[in-house]
Amino acid sequence: MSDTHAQTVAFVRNEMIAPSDPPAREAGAVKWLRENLFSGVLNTFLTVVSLLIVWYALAAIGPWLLNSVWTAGSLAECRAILDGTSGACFSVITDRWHQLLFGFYPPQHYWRPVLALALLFAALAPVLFTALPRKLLLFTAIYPFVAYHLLWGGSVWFPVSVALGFVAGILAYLIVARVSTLIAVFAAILAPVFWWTFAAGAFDQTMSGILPLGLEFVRSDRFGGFLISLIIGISGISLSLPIGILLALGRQSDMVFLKSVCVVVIEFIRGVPLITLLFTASLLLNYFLPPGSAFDLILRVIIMVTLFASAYMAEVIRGGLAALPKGQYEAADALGLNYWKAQRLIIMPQALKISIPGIVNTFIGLFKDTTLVVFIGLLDPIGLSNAIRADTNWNGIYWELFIFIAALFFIFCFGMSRYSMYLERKLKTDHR
Amino acid sequence: QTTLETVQNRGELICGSNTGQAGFGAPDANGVWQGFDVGFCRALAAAVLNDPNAVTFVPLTSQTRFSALASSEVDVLARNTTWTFVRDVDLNLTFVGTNYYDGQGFMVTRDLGVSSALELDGATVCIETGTTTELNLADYFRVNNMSYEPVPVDTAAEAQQQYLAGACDVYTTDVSALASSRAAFAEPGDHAILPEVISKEPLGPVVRHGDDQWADIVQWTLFALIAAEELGVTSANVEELKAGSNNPEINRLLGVEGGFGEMFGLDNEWAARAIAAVGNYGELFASTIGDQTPIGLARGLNAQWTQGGLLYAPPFR
Amino acid sequence: MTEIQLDPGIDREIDTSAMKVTDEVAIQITAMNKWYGSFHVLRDINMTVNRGERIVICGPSGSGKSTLIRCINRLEEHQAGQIIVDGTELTGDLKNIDKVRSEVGMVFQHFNLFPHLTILENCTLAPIWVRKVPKREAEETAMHFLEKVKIPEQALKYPGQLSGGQQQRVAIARSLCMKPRIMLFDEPTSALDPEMIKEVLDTMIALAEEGMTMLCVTHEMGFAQAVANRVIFMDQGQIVEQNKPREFFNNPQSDRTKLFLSQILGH
Amino acid sequence: MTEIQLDPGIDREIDTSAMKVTDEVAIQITAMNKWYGSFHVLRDINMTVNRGERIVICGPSGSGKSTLIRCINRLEEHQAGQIIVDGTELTGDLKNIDKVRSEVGMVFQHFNLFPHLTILENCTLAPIWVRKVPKREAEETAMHFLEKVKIPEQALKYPGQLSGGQQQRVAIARSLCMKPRIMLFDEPTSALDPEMIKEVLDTMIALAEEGMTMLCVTHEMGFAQAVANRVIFMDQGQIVEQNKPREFFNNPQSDRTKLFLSQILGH
Amino acid sequence: MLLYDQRYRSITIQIFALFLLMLGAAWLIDNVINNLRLLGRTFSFNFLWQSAGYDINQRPIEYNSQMTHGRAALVGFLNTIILAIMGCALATILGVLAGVLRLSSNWIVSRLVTIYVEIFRNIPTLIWILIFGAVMAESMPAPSTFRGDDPASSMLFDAIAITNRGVYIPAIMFTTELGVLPLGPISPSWNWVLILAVLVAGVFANKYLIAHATRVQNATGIRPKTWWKSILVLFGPVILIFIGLGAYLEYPELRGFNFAGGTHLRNSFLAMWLGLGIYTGAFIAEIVRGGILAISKGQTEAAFALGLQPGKTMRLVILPQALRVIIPPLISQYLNLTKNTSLGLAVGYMDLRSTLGGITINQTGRELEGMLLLMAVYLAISLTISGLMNVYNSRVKLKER
Ligand SMILES: Nc1ncnc2c1ncn2[C@@H]1O[C@H](COP(=O)(O)OP(=O)(O)OP(=O)(O)O)[C@@H](O)[C@H]1O
Ligand SMILES: Nc1ncnc2c1ncn2[C@@H]1O[C@H](COP(=O)(O)OP(=O)(O)OP(=O)(O)O)[C@@H](O)[C@H]1O
Ligand SMILES: [Mg+2]
Ligand SMILES: [Mg+2]
Repeated sequence: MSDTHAQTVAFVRNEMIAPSDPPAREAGAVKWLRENLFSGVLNTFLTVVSLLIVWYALAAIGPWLLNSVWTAGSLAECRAILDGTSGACFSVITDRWHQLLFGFYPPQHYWRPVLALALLFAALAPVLFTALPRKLLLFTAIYPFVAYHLLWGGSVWFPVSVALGFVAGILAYLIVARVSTLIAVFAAILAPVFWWTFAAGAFDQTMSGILPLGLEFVRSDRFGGFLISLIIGISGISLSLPIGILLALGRQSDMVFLKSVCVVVIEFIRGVPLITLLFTASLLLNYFLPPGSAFDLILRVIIMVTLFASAYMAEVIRGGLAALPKGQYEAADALGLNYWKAQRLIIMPQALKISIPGIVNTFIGLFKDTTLVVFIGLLDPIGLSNAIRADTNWNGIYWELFIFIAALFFIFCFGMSRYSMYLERKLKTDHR
Repeated sequence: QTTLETVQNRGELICGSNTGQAGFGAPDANGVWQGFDVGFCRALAAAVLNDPNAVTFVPLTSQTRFSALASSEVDVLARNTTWTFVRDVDLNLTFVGTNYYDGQGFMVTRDLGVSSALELDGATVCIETGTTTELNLADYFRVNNMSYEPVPVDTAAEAQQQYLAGACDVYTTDVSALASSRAAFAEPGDHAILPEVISKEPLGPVVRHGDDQWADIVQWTLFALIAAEELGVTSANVEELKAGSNNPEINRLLGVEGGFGEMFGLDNEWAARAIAAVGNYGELFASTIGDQTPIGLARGLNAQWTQGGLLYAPPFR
Repeated sequence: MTEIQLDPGIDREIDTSAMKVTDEVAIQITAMNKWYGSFHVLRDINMTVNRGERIVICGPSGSGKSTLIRCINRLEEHQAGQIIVDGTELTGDLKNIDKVRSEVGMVFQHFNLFPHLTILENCTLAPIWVRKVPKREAEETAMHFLEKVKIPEQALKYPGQLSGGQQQRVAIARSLCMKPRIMLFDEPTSALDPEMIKEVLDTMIALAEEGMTMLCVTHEMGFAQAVANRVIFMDQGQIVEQNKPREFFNNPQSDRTKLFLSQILGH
Repeated sequence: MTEIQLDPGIDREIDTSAMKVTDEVAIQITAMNKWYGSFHVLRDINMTVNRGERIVICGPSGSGKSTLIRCINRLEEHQAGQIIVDGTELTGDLKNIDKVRSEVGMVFQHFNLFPHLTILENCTLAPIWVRKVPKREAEETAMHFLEKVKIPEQALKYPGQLSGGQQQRVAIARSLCMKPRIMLFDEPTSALDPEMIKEVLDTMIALAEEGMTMLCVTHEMGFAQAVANRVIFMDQGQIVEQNKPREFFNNPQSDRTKLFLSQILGH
Repeated sequence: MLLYDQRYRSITIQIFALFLLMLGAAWLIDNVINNLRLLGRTFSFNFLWQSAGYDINQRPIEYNSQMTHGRAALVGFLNTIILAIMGCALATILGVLAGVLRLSSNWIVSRLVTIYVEIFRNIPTLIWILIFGAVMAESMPAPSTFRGDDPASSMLFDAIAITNRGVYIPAIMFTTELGVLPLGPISPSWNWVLILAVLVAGVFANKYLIAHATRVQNATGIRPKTWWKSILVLFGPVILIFIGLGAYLEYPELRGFNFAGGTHLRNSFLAMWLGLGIYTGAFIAEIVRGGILAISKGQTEAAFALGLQPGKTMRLVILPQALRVIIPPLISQYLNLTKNTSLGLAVGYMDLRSTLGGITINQTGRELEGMLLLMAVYLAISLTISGLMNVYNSRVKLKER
C-alpha cells in the first residue's frame, strides 16, 4: 500500500490498479433489492403497502377478467355460462364492437372511415417530417375534402365545388396581388364567398348531371362511436390551428383594439366549460343565425369545438411566438419582408415547431373532451354504451363497456402523449 | 315557405325522437329506428311523402327537444312528450293530440313489501331529470306530507341501472315506461308497479305554433290511424277497401270520396298510405308495445272509446 | 502626443482603386431627433453620406449608435427631422419604407440568421419574395455571394451547424443578395471570438474595396483606420466629433473623444 | 525539457507568510474505493492532507476527481476504506456527516446559489439554521466575507442579477460564512468567461494566503503553481502521481502525466 | 392612402375591424331579436322568480320545491363551489403525494404511481366519473343489508355506513343553537360562523407565533419549538367552542328505507368528487414532479454541502423554489377542475349546470337566458381564480438580470 503523505510528497504509481467488482452487498440483485425496495424503514413499509395494493387489485379483478365469456349472445346467456361464478361478459364487445367504433355507419362501408384515417397519417407526414418533399403538402391541402367525401359520400362534386372556392380565392389573390396586396386580400376573401353563394351550387348540380360520380351518401345520424370522437377531435384541432394562429397574432399585436378583442375572445372561451359551448351549439346557435338556417348537429358541434380549441391553441402558439428572439423579426424587416410574408416564411414555421408538443397536448385534451357530446344526444362511445344497455339483451351490463371504451381512449391518448414526448426530445436536439 | 313545402322539397321528414326508449323509440342493433312513436313518424312520412322510410330521426334529450322543434331542426316531435299548459301556451308549441294516455307511477322491488305509494315516506326515488315527472313527484310527496330523497338521473337506461343496483328504492316515471323497463329486467316478477298513478300524462306529437296546415296534417294523420282501428281498416285490408266499400266514412278516410287530402295540400290517398305503412292504431300498438311484445303493455286507457278507453277520433266528415 | 499604432488585423494591402467617393448623396439626415418615451436618445443629428463613402461610428455604450443606424432603414421610427435615403424620404409611407429597405442591407450583431432555413434558403428568401427573382436566378446570385464570403461549400447546411464567424459572413451574403446600394453594420464582430473577427473583417474590407457605401458601428479601430473615410464619434445621442480616421485617432478634439479613445485603445 | 512558463494570471506578489503547513492531519483517506453500480470509479485512494495544505487535483475528464472530493463531504458514499475528516470518520452515521459537512465548505462548478434568496440571505441561511447564529451576527459575518470577495454592494440583489464571476465569488463567501476549516473546490472557474476567471482566482488566492486548507480540482495551472503545496494527478480513478508543483510541471514522472500536461499546456 | 402610411395604417385597420365587429354583433343581435319574435318569445329573466317546483337532494342552504328558480340556481351554485373546493383539496393531496412518490427510489412505488398517473391522464374524466358512479352504485351493499339481527354488512366503527346510496358519516350537532346570521339568501348558522371565525383567528395567531419564533431565532440563534403551540393555538379554541356549544356527534342509523341522521355523502357527490379529484390529481402529480425535478440536483447538493439537513433543505431551499414552478399550472388545473364540475349531470349531481342549466331551462324553456347566465357565472369564477393567479405570479417572479 502506498501512502501519499505530505512529508513524502513525491509519489508515482507505476502499476495501474485494474478495476474490480464491488463488494457483494453492493452488487447484483441483493443491492438492487436493498436500494430499490428496502432502503430504510419507510421504504420497506411502502414496499409492503404497494405489494398489498397490487395483491388486492389482482385478487379483485384477476379472476373476474380471467373467467370472462366472449361468445354469449346476451347477458342472460353469459350468466348461464358463468353459472354463478364471477366473470366478465365481454361478449357484449364481440357483439357490438363495430357499433362502439363506427356507430351505425353501414358495415359494408367501414373501409371508408378506415381509409380516411389511414390517409390522415399520409396527410400529416409532410407536416411533421420536414425531410419529405414539399409537394406532398398539396395532398395535405386536399385531404379535408377527400376525407369529407370518404366519410359522408354523396356526389364528389360537392366537395370539389367547395374546394374550388378556395382555389378561386388563391387565384384572385395571385392575380390582384400584382396591383396591390391589400386589395388582393379582399379579393381572396370575396372570391370564394361569391363562388360559394352564386356559382358553387350550380356547378355542383351541372357536374353531377353530366358526370354523376361519388360514393354512397351516409347521413350524419349514422355516425357514432369512436368515429364521431375522431371526426370531432381531428377537425376541431386542424380547423382551430389557423384560427388559433390569428388569435395569437392578434393578442401579440400592438393594435390595442384588435388585441383586446382577441384577449376577450380567448379568455371568454377558456373561462367557460366546454359543455356550455356544446349546449350553445345544440340549443342556442339557432337563435344567432337567420331564421330557418338550421344545419347539421355534428357540424355545429365541430364549429363550437373548433372555437373552443382555438382559444387553447392561441395560447400554445403565443408561447411559441414568445420563445422567438426579437432578432428574427428585425432581420425579416431589414430584408424588406412585409408583415404577412415575415409571419409566413420566418416566424410561423419556427413558432409552430416549438409549439408542436403543446399542440399535441391540446389535441389529447380535446379528444378526451369529445366524450361530452353525449350530453347533447350525439352517440359517441359513451352515448352508444347507454344505447346498448337500453337493449333488452344487454340490459345490466356495465364494466365491460367501460373497460372497452376506456381502453380505446387510453391507447389513443397514451400513444399520442408518448409521441409528443418523442417529438419534444427530437426538437430539442435538432440543430441549435 | 310552409312546413309541408319544406318537407316535400326535402323529400324527407325530420322527426325528433327519444334517444332510446325500448318500445317507443330506439335504434335496433342495425341502427334502424323502431317503436310506437317512430311508427307514427313513419305513418306521417307515408302520408306526406309516400315513403314510410323517408324519415330522419334526430335523437333528442329531454333538454334539447323543445328548442330543436322551435328552431325548425325537426318538423315534428314524437317523443313521449306530455301535453301541458305551459308547454302549449308559453313555449308556443302545438300539441296535436294524444297518441298515448299515460300516467306517472312507481315501481318497487317486491321484497320491499310496499303495496301503496303512500308507504314510501323516506324512500329514495330515481327520476329522470328535466321531465314533468320531477314536478309531479315533488307535488305528490308534498301533498301527502312525505319526505323522499330524489336521485336524479340523466337517461332511462341509467335510471334502471340505479334502480336494479338498489341505489334507489323506487323508480318513478310514466307507467308505460315502467312497464317497458320491467319487461327488460332479468326477473320481471320481482318488481311491482304500485297502483297509484299520480299524474295525467297525455303523450302526443308536437309541432311548432303558427303553421296550422302542418298541424292539421299531423293531427289528422293521428286521427286517421285511430279512426282506422275503429272502422276496422287494417294494413291487410286497406288495399281492398280502397277500391270502395259501402261505409261512406271509410270511403272518405281512404280518399274514395270527399277529396279530403287535397283540402290540406296532400293527395286523397294520404291516410290509406299511412295505414298501409304501419297499420292502424291497434296494429301499431300491438306490434311495438302491446302485450305480445317484450314491453307487454295492456291497452288500458288507450283502448277505443267504444271499448271503454279514451281513444276518440273526431269524425271524418 | 505620439502616433497611435493600431493593429489593423489585416495582413494584406488594401486595394483602394475602386473606393471612390462620389458627389452623389446616398443618405441625408437633417435635424433628426428621436425619443424612447420621454428619453431623448438621438439629439439633432445632421449627417450626409455620399455614395461610396465608408463611415465608422463609434462611441460609448448607450450613446445611440445602434439607434441611429436602425433609424436609417426604419427599424426605428424617428420623431423629428428628416432622413432621406437614396432620394426617398422616410416618413410613415409604407411604399417608401419598402423601397428604402430593399436598397439598404443590414448586418446585426447577433447575425439573426433564420435557423429553420438552409444557408442557401436564407440567402434566396428575400430576393424571391421581395424582389420576385426566379428561384434559379436567386440561387445563382446567392452562390456568387457565398463564394465571395468564402463559404460556398456550406450552402446546404443549417445556420446552427456553422461557427459564429461563418454565420456572420452568411448574414453579410444574405444582405448582399438583395443587391443593396448601402450596407449598415451594427457591431458585426462584437459577438465573435477573436479568431473569427478577422474572417468577418476581411469580408467587410473586400466589400469596401468594391466601393460599397457602408455605415459601420464598430469598435475595431484597425478596421476604421484601414478602410473608413470618416469616423463619427457619438455620445449621449449626439454626434460629438467626426473626422478622417488618421486625424480622429491621433488628434481628437473633444475631451470626451479623448477619454473614449484612451479607454478603448488602452486595454 | 525546458522550464515551462505558466501564466499565473496573477499580477501581484503572493504573500505566503500565513501559508504554513502544520503537522495536524485534516483529512485522512485510507484504501478508499467507490463503485457506481459495477463501475469502479475510485480505486484504492490513500491520501493525507495536513492542516494548511493547499492541494490541486487534476487529471483527464472522467478520472474521478469530482467524485473524490465529493466523497470527502459525503455528497457521495464510498463503499470501502476509510475517510476521516478532522478526526471524524465518515460512515453512515448522520451525526458525523452533519459534523463534517459543517466543517467543510464546498464550491461547485455551477455556483448553485439559491436563486430565490438574496445574496445576503444565501450567505446567512446556513449559519442561522445550522450553526444557530443570531441573524444580526450572521449578517455581519456575511458582509465581512462579501467584502472580502469584493462585492458587498451586491448584498441585497438576487443571484440572477449578478455576472458569473460575481456569483462564484458569492458562492465562496457563502461557504466561508460557515467558517469551515477545509474548503473543497470543484472546477470553480470552468464555467466562467476568461475575464471572470481572474476575479475568482484572486479570491481563492486571498483565501490561500490566510492559511485555509484547500482541495481544489482545477485546470488552472498558473494557480496551481502559485499557491499549491502539492499537485495530485488522477487517472482512471487512481492517484497516478503527486508532487510539488514545480517538480510536477517540469519533471513529470509518469507517461500519463506527461501526456496530460502536454495536452493541457500545449494549446 | 391611409392604409399605406405606417402612422395611420393601424388606426385605419382597427376602425375597420371595429366596424366589422359591430356589424357582426348587430347581425347576431338582429337575428336573436328576429328569432325571438318569430317564436313569440321575450327575453327576460323573470323566470328566476317563479316557483321551481322540483326538489334538490343536496341542499347546502334551505330549499324546497316551492322556492324560486333563482333559489334553486343558488343551491346549484353552492353545490358547484362545494364540489370544486373539495375536489381541489383531494386533487392536491393526491397529486402532491403521487408526485413525490413517483420520484421515490422505491421501484415498486414509483411504478405504481406511474401507472396511476398514466391511466388517469389518458382516459376522459367523464368516463372516470361514470366508473366511480358505477362502483358506488353497483359494488357497495344496499342499506337493507345492514338490517336484521345478523346483517350481511355492518358499519365501520359503528359510525360510517358505506352503502350503494352513498356514504353516511357522523354529523356534528350542537345542543346550543345561536340562531342564524341574516345574510340575505345564504343565512349561515351563528354556530358555524363563530367556529370559522375562531379558526381564522387561530390561523392568524399561529402566524404571529411563527413570526415570534423567527424573531427569537434572529435574536438568539435558537428557534423555539413551536409545533405544539401551533397545534394548541390552531385547534384549542375551536375545541373549546365545540364543547361550549355542546357539540355532539350524530351517528347515522338505519331508519325506514335508508339511513337517517349523520351526514349523507351521496353517490353523485362521491362519484364527482372522486372522479374529478383523482383525475386532476394525476395531472397535479406530473406538475409536482416536474416542479421538483426543475429544481436542479445542484441546489440540494449545495444545501447539503452547507450542512443543512434534508428536512431543512426541503423546507428552506427546494420547496420555495418548486412552489414557484408548481403553482401557476396548479391553479390552471384548479380552473379545469372547476369547469369540469359541470359534468355533474352525468351522475345526477345537482350543481349549477344541472339546476339552472338543466332542470330550470327545461321546465321554463328559457334556454337563451339560462345559458347566458350560466356562462356568466362560470366566467366570473374562472376570472377570479386566474386573477388571483396573476397576482401570485407577479409577486414571486424570480429577479433576473
Ligand atoms: N426599445 C428601447 N426602449 C427604450 N430605450 C431604449 C430602447 N432601445 C435602446 N434604448 C436606450 O437608448 C439608448 C441608446 O441605445 P443604443 O442601443 O442605440 O446604444 P448603442 O450606442 O448602440 O450602445 P451599445 O454599444 O451598447 O450597443 C440606451 O440608453 C438604451 O438604453
Ligand atoms: N452518478 C453517477 N452514476 C454513474 N456514473 C457516474 C456518476 N457520476 C459520475 N460517474 C462516472 O464516474 C466517472 C468519474 O466522474 P467524475 O465526475 O468524478 O470525473 P471528473 O474527473 O470530475 O471529470 P470532469 O473533469 O469531466 O469533471 C465518470 O466516468 C463518470 O461518467
Ligand atoms: Mg448597439
Ligand atoms: Mg468533475
